[in-house]
Amino acid sequence: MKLIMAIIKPFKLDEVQAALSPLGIQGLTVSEVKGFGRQKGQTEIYRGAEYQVSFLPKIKVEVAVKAEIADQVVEVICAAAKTDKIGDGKVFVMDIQKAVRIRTGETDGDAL
Amino acid sequence: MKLIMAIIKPFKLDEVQAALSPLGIQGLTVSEVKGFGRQKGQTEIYRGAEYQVSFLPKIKVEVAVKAEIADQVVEVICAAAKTDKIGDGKVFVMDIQKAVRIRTGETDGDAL
Amino acid sequence: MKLIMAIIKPFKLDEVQAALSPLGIQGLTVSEVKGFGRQKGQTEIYRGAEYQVSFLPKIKVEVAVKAEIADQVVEVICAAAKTDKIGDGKVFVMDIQKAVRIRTGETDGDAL
Amino acid sequence: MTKSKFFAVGGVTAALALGTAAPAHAEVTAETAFILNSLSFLMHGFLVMFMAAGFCLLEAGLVRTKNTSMQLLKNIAIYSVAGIMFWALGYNLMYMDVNGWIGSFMPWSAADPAITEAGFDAAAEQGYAAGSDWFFQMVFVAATASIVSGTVAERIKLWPFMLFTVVLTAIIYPIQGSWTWGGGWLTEMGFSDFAGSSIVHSVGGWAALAGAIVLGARKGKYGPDGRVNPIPGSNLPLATAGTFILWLGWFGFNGGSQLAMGSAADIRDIATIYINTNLAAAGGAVTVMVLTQLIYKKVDLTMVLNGALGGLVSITAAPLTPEPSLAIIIGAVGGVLVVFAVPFFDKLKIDDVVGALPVHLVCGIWGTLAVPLSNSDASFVNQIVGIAAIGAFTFTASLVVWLILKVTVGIRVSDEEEALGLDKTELGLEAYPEFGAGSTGR
Amino acid sequence: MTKSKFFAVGGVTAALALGTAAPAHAEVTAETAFILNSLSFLMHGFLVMFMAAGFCLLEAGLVRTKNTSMQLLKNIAIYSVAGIMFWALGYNLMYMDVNGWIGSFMPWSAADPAITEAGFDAAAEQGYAAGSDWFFQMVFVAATASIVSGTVAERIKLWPFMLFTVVLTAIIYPIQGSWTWGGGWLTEMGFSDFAGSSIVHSVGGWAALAGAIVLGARKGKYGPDGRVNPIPGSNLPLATAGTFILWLGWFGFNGGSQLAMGSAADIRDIATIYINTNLAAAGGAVTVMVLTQLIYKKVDLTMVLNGALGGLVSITAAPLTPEPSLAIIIGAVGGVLVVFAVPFFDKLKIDDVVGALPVHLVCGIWGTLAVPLSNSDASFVNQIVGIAAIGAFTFTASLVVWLILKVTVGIRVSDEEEALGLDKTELGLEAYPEFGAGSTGR
Amino acid sequence: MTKSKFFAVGGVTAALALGTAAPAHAEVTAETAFILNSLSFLMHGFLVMFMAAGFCLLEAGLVRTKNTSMQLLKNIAIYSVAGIMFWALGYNLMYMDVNGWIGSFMPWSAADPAITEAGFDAAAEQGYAAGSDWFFQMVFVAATASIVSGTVAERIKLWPFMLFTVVLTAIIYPIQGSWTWGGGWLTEMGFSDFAGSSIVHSVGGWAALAGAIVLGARKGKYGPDGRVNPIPGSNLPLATAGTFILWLGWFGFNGGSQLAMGSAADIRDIATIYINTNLAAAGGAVTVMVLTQLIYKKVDLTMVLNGALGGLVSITAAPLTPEPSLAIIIGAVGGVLVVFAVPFFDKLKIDDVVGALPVHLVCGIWGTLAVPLSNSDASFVNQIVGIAAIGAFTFTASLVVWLILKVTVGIRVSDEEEALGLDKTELGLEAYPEFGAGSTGR
Ligand SMILES: Nc1ncnc2c1ncn2[C@@H]1O[C@H](COP(=O)(O)OP(=O)(O)O)[C@@H](O)[C@H]1O
Ligand SMILES: Nc1ncnc2c1ncn2[C@@H]1O[C@H](COP(=O)(O)OP(=O)(O)O)[C@@H](O)[C@H]1O
Ligand SMILES: Nc1ncnc2c1ncn2[C@@H]1O[C@H](COP(=O)(O)OP(=O)(O)O)[C@@H](O)[C@H]1O
Repeated sequence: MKLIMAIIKPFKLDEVQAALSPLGIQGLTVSEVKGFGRQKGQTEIYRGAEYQVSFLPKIKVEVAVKAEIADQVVEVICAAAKTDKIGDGKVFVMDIQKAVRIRTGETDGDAL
Repeated sequence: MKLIMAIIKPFKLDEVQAALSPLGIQGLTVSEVKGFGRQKGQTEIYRGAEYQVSFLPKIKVEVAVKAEIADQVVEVICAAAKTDKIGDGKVFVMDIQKAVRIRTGETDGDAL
Repeated sequence: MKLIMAIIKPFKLDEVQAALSPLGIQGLTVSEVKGFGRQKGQTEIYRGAEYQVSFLPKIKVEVAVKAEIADQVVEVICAAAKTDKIGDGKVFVMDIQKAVRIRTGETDGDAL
Repeated sequence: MTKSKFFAVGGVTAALALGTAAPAHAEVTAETAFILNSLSFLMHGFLVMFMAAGFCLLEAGLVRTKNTSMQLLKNIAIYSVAGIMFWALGYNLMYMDVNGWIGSFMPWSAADPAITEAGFDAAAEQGYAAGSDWFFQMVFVAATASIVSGTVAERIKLWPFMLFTVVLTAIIYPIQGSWTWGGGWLTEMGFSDFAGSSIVHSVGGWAALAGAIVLGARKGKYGPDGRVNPIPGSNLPLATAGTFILWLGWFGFNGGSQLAMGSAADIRDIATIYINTNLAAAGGAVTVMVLTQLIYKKVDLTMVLNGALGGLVSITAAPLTPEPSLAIIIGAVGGVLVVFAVPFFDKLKIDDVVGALPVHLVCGIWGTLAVPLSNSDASFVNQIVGIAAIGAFTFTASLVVWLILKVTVGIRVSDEEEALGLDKTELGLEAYPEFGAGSTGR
Repeated sequence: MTKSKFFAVGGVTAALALGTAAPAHAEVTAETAFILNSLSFLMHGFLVMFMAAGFCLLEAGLVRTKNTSMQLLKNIAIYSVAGIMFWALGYNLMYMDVNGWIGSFMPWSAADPAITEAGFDAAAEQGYAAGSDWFFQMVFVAATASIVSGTVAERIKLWPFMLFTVVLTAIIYPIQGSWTWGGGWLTEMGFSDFAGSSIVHSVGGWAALAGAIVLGARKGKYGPDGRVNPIPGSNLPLATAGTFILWLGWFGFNGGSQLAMGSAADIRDIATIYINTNLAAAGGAVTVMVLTQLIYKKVDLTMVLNGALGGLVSITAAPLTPEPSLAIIIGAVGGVLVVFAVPFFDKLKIDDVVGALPVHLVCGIWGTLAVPLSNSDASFVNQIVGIAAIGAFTFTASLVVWLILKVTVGIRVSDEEEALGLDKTELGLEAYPEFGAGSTGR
Repeated sequence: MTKSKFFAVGGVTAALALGTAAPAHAEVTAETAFILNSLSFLMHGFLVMFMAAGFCLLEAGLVRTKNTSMQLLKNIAIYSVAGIMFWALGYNLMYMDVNGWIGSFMPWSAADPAITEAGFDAAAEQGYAAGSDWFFQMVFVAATASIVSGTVAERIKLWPFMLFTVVLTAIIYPIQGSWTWGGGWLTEMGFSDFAGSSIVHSVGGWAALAGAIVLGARKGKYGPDGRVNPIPGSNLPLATAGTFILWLGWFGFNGGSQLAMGSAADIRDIATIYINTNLAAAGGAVTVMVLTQLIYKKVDLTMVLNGALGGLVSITAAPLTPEPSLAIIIGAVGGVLVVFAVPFFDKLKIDDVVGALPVHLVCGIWGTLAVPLSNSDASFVNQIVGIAAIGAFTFTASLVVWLILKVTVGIRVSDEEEALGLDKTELGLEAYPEFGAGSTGR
């Protein structure tokens, strides 16, 4: 199994989630994060002093999937999250050794 | 070493934490996340219009442990977090190559 | 590639970020977490009743880097985040199988 | 007698008349009456002024976090601009030498013939300080403008909105106001609107409706299939605090519209107005609680807030004449209207962020229509003519202004700006920069 | 002289008497006095009305995020219901033809004999507009009901709570109120409670105490070992804003209870009341600051807020007669009581979410007991009899109502609903939907 | 005539004089005037009291989340302490037997010669209840103290700050106040400051300036290279609500400073004051909107709030005499000053968290200087002497007190405490414990 962790623009969440359904993905976990990257925040002025907003709001999506569909999931996420503008984010793929569904005790593939 | 990442119901956090102490686990890290899954949120009505709450509040617990107790830790978490109702969450286990305690520079097993 | 996950004290974030620039690291992702560990929160009193604050605010920094600089990055983070007081936090290193930059589709090393 | 703002210094006249007939020391002297009448304007005026804060918090609580700073800014700007424009133009257009349809074009200047070098002259024509009346009328126009900002929130550009506010407060509101409170043709005809269910509230509603139509709905509010996607307000304590402040301010709004406090009869009337105002609001709130429980199985706090305000707007056209029981009923009907009008406007895809149309437009019309129920001097026909005339003029004039603004400077931010929120794109300032910034998926 | 609400239109009478004896033009005419007395009711009444907002924000700030919307809703609902019930039943039960123990069962209807067809009749029996008095009394009963909602927060069902509010405002409060302010047996006996330390505040406290006992503590508040687990309030700016609003409103609460403003002596007394009210609140707040610093090594803001309110409640039974220094002391003792009563109720496992019992019940009793310190017409024995009678009646009646509600419709939400929060389960509406939703571990 | 608080019971005198000359029943009787004058103090006084809540919310909204509880606590503590100290010492030091430079050392005690056993005595020297005046003056001193807390926020220790407040309200403010409003040497010289642009606002500003200098800037506010690092306020709805409350309270602040309401001329003047106060605030707010748009390409809400307040402070020295157009201009200049003074103080590395120096100090000076523009009794030279004398005394005295506190008990928290936030380290209580706690990187 793989854990796919995607950092995306916040307003793209609904599209990403919608795009994953057809692949049979029934669950995912989302958190609010701040991203620092090539995309620079606007220079803002507060009470006459300029400052650079370096951390921008992003959404982190974590979804555990069977290894065989991992590549496809990554592609789908990228397609859905893309705006072609800087700051669209990244997708990282990691190994999961084990997964358990707490309610039933099912493990691995069945737990997802 | 293993990183155990558990997505649980928020009100189960205290019980999970309490259950881990006897195993000698002295640290863990918690974040607020929103989960999408089989458990559907209530249908709510706001100003006369219905909507589905699809993201439900969950807590993500991350705890790094020595490989040998990983299975036990997973079991304990599952037992403590279980309500037998849909939406109880998942536990994922991943490999950690290296761990460092920032304060002392201790590494790996000693760092946990 | 490696995913380096550091749990640090919140007010150390700016220093950690500044220390990483010289290594050519151009992006990282940050989240607010609560940490439970050896560092105990103050005993607080609210309306005449004592309680222990067991979860303390921490910042989680996640940064994906090429494997060859992983050790160096860990060292730099530790140096920048250190206050020598309990609760300075941990750094964990994990494997990443794959990384994609959503905007361009670049993968792995190029995606970071 | 129809209580129009133009004629209603009856209390003073009564006191003066009494001055000669009544037993010594029972009556109010002319100067004391002058003071008390003016005090009523000032005291009730500062209560109405506080309604600006009420509108501000109500609206700031019902928009999303990312548009909150903008909503705050617009509300303090509205109140500021309204005051300046009403001085520069509005007051005299509404009250000075009204020829039936319009007053004069010139800034207001205070003049108090009653106070001469030799002291107070009881024979001078007015029973109150001119400035106190100006102050009281000024805070009313600010209320009208505040209504608009709630409806068009979360997608309108700042400066075009401010331009609309200038026109509304300097020209549109005063012109229609002159027809009734300025002693113009509607008053002559017999139209009755004691404190402004139509003249203030539905006027704000009509201007807002025109704006909402020209502007279009927020992105994502209505699905392609006609589905309504609720967009919950971000801070309900703010919205509730705003509602309580508005409720408080309404004692000034309706009570001060008695326009006199210098006789026993006047203060008795003001007391009655307070009571009816309060009972109508209570009736509106309780009705919405019960109705939303019955219809939706859950009470909707935001609708209850709207319900209290709907009750207040409903009683505003005739807060003096109803019995307490009728006041409760008038407010309760307002509550019912709110419950049904909110989804109704959604069905029309008219996106009204804070519910200003149900509250101010719909209940404003209802309140004006309800006047004959308790006031035999009013007739349904006259009321309908007044409602229609005011509505037609205000809606048309507003529509023209909105359209001109749309084709010239543009009134709506880009889709991306809307997605990011006006706070970041228009102001560069978050309302709560330390949390809530990257709220999930919104 | 004991200042009871029933007798205290002395100012007017005095002015009228003066009317014949004093030098010409020095006195206040009867009609002017009528206006000023009524104005006092209305102005002070709107200040007390605003206390509803104060209670609302205070309570909304001291509950957890997940129960905030519910607390907002309950507070606006209480104020609405109280107004309607006091019209439908309460006022006449309290003030109309009181036979010593109870008044009449019928809705209130305004009647102002003082104002006849022929104008103002100085010989008519009342010195103020009947409606202004009704308004002032109505806002008092709303305050009583608001006290209860804070104590029983975070676990009570909405509708049973509303039913209790109906009974409290329509029946329980008015009946005991008739004993003193309605001129009943307690007034005859010589019990003195100027503005309601007992009649309003401890009555709210007794009703809340009964509710808290029947309802039980919030889950997790008390550990099995008797440990108290603090549950911090979620929004202290709201709680502080609420406290300031209550403090402001208290000038109306105590100042208006002079019941007259139509003579120099009355306005002087009102000024004294303002001063003492303010100093007692200040004394309470400062005392709690110092005490919590000494005892706990840290100042507890929520206790300081309670301390200011405790000072206010303490002075309420006699805000006119103390010297400034005594007012500070009375308030300071109130502060001390708050500091010790908060943990005391926790020791009894009586879970009072906002500290309403220490503030309103304990300080209400203290304030009533303290009357003889400055008022030689009052005696400790009479005060104790009054406190006990009011307490016994209110507590018993409330207990019965709560128990009936418990066994019939049930008053407490399920454990799961409590864990999820009332906002989601009872209202389906979060107070801050964009953040704070899934707050760590709560 | 220069309207000093000392002399300005002209209305009453006028009315009394009139009493003999004017036609029967046209004038106000002495007792009625007494009531109305006192009522003005009380009503306007409660509005000013509410400003304490305004300052509290404004400041709580402009600090970071981690220092919010502390700011709330300090504001309620200031208001409490100010009231007690002004009774214990301040009032008599300011108003009792002022020898030109200072009054008497003793607690205030009410005495109302006007009301004797025999009733109201029109010949007694004062035209109002002594207590009503005390109340009104007391709320002013609280405002002065509130100004300081905003500037020194986020780094000062609680108790040393409270000690400073004690000295400021008991000694520093009253002494300089005696020079003008106590009838001392500045009044004799011809200095004019109607409602306290200098006496209240710039005094607060000077005390704050001394504090900011002794205390130093917040860590991280100024980079080593002289860079200014903005530290955004955490809750702009609170800050905006606070500003609206201050605006409301200002009608009391300026209107009540007429010191009389017992004649037609007085109420006319109060009306004029309300109008000018409102227009100046509007002028300030609108000017800042336009200016920040032009200079920074984005409107800065926090500056607009400061601008409205700057306009209010600017008009405070002469709210009665300007024409409406001049009032707008005076306020607008206040707005311009705010826009340029905010970065100016930053350039000097004087860290003023909420902008109290631009608003209260700079605009206070400007407002005092502007008096001769509309008031021919005032001269620029006299105004400058007054500004300088008040400034020199207040700044020096404050500096000494701050320095003594610094070297004895210490006034600043440790760097670590500052980083963690005062709420946790000094109070052990978070303002919003369920969210915002570990805000990113701050
Ligand atoms: N090396 C990295 N490790 C972790 N997160 C990263 C890394 N680089 C970028 N990110 C995340 O991706 C987001 C987008 O990256 P950025 O460089 O701004 O633009 P782009 O996605 O177009 O390359 C950042 O805001 C950050 O959250
Ligand atoms: N494939 C997945 N990857 C990541 N998180 C998941 C995945 N599936 C479920 N989750 C998380 O687990 C939570 C519970 O899952 P859900 O399907 O609702 O019920 P259950 O735990 O009973 O299977 C979800 O809210 C989500 O946070
Ligand atoms: N085993 C663990 N797994 C995950 N996070 C941990 C673990 N142990 C500690 N942490 C995190 O590191 C933080 C600091 O740990 P703590 O034991 O308090 O002090 P120190 O860093 O000095 O060892 C904790 O607050 C927690 O967030």
